Amino acid sequence: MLDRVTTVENAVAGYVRSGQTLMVGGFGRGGVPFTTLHLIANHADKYRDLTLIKNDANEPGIGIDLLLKQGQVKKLIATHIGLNPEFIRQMNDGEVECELIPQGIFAEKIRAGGAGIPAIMTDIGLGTEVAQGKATYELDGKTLLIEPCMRGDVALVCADIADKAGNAWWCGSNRNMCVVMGTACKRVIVEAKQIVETGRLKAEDIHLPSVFVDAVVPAGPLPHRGN
Amino acid sequence: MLDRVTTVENAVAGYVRSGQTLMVGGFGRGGVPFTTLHLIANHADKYRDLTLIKNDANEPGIGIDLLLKQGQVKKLIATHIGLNPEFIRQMNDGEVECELIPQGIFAEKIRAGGAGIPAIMTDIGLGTEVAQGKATYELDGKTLLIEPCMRGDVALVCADIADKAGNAWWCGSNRNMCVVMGTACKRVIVEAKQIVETGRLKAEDIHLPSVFVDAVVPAGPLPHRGN
Amino acid sequence: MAKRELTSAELTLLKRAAREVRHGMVVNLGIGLPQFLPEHLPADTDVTFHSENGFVGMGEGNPEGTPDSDVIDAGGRACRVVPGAAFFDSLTSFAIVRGGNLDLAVLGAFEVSVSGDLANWKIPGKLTPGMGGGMELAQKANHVLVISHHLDKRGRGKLVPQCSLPLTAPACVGTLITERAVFRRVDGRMQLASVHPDFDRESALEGIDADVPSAENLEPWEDKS
Amino acid sequence: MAKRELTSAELTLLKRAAREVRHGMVVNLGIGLPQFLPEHLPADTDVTFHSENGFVGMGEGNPEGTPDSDVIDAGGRACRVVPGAAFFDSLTSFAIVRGGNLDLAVLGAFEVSVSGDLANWKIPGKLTPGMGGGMELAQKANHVLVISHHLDKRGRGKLVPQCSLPLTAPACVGTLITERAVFRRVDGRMQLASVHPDFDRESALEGIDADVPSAENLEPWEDKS
Repeated sequence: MLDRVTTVENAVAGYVRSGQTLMVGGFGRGGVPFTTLHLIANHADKYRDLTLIKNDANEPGIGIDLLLKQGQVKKLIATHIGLNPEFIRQMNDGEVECELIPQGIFAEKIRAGGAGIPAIMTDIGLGTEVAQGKATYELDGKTLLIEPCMRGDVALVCADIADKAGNAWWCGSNRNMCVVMGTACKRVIVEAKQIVETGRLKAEDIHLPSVFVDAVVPAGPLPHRGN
Repeated sequence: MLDRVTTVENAVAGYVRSGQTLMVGGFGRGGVPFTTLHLIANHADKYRDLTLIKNDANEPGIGIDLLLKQGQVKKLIATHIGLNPEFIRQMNDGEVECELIPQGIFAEKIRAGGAGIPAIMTDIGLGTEVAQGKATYELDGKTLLIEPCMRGDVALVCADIADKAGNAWWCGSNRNMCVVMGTACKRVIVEAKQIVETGRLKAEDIHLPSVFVDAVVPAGPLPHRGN
Repeated sequence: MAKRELTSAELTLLKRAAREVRHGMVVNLGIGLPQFLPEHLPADTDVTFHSENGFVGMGEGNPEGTPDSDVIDAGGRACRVVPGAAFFDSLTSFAIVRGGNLDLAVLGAFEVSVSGDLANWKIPGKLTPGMGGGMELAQKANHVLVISHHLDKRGRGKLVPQCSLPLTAPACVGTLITERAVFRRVDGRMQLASVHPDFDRESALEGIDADVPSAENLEPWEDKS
Repeated sequence: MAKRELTSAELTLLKRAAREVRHGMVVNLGIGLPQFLPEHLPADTDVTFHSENGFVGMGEGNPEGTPDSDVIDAGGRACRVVPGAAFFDSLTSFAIVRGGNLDLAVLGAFEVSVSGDLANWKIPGKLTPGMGGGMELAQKANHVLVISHHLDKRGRGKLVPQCSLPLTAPACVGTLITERAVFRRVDGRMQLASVHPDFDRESALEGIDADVPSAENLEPWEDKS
């Protein structure tokens, strides 16, 4: 297996560009690639006009909020932004475009992108404003919404353990959107809290296989924990 | 957590009925619920007119071939039946109906059934006889096939380890269609080579969570191994 | 599970709501009041709690945890898991919900209409946090139980002729429980199903500006035992 | 990996096919001749083999194994895995294929048309095993390499004006390698790209009842080294 370990500087410089669509893992703080996001925020001039696909908007001062408040993001596609009142203000003031999608359908649209499924049909959101303006299809007498897949240029996720080849494993509730995002982008950067020799993870227990991964980078200390 | 361990006799008598659609795990021999199938074959008068959804037709004399040769099956939905020349003859002679689906789409249709996705769109099979007679949809100027989901009445799968609550884990290539089938049926019987106390499997490494499972039954010796 | 002092009205409705939870159920608890439900369940009721950020088998809150802990609930609070818990990703989490394996969702509400429509995710111009997993929980749980104070701060009942706020899902609420009454959707219409012994039918319908029929036989509020 | 005596023609085409495999590729090998490819790769070529029944990192055949072993390939033979291998289910296996993460599929063929159509799954009335994962491999691998004897038993070439058998996928074959020649699809049409030193252009096109253009510059058959 290839050794995909590199520095976060190399990985970001190699794959991330202004104008791209980035998928960012995490739900709450678990799975959020804080180290990679911090680097991108530290080069606010270099990485702009980004479209972010992320479950939530993080809390003020951490994670993607660093990019949001510096104006690096033109659009956020998310499911819930309730923990970031500052971003809600940005959204309501029209500073940043925000598209909200029901959480499971958000995950399914990403999965479809990763699995080569151009679109799925769903009844989720029928009879609500989520359905407005969406194409529909009649299947067996039932109206369904057509939800096209989502793909990204680069996925940024944080795993608990990765091997050098890029196989990754998540602890507890940290997995959330990370695995599916790792399947749906041209490039995948796995930030790992622990990096082990290839072959150390049990092959049956790997959550994201290395064939999806382009770079493994060590996670640094959590900036918001002051350590 | 509930204790879902029971005997294969109880599980089959409780859930399996003539006329049902059964999803059966396995690719080659791994994942095939030989003990459960053997019981159903031993009561050929009781379980008839079955529709089976299974990757392949097993080899002659084992697994679902027991049901096929006894006339318990009216239709098999599969991806590859090349290892069972006797069933190919049955199919070509019109004794049993057989529908063949590309393997990944077969898995996706089952996943859609389990995940509450009424249909997916795909380009797999376009320009081949697989596309014949199927509804299509134009998305972004591309023609796609509409593939409705598949659900079943009962899923029969064989896991390597299950805990008493029904959490299940597969070794090596035995997982194949077992997990996804376990999500897509009203009732799920997990035949397990090893049954452990609830809590013994690492929560991150469980392949099929117990909430999908109705019964855990011990796998017996492999009939075709004579042990 | 959650930390704050409950009012006596809240305790009353939580105790009544706990009676709706049956042995063996898979249950999702919305953020807020529903998170206090587990402590009111009888000790011998084996319930599996689903947390939509990625696991089943949610246990108690983890007082030693932080928002950076490896196990948090969908509201971001550190929690524990019980033996037999399983972690998975967001796909499996919502496959459980949409696939019909979630027996009960216990949710809060801004409004519930007499036809069972639910509005609990957005107050245009005021509260716009996003729907999260709420639409799927409301639309796809096998049963949706809404628990809520009977009256809002302006003295209006939760049960309304028609929701004025954006819907979470139409015709989804199976049961609404307040500290005064239980309402159930029967043939597509919410009806009064039980009244707390401290109230009469009239006060059980106080603040509700809609025609709400009563069930032929009201259920007792308390268990017979 | 597989057990049988190879003919010299087969050895020739396998050696040439091995040159198409690049360091770092993820490769799926069809049943039959393609399974002999790994032993012809240079030792320093790091290739990850995908087995569509549910893993990447397939290694050598396992002589101690049986069809009941826990690790079998898609043809049902026991095999080993290399360090870094990952097991998964059929969903992930084909997500890898359809999602664009399979760099190369090496397949056999009944017929390849001059426009790159592939027929390798069905001979109506004679051979009806089902397509298995073949359609997805043919349609979605980033590159499809077909390896085959130059002539069939009746002296006909594999390259035909139009497939007479049911298609596996249209316009999918990128490269066809026989013991006599290499053909590549350029601008939607198969053209002669390389000729084995033992043959001339005429015999490289023997049995092919179609107009097959030659590349402007033919590639050398052997590596320069």
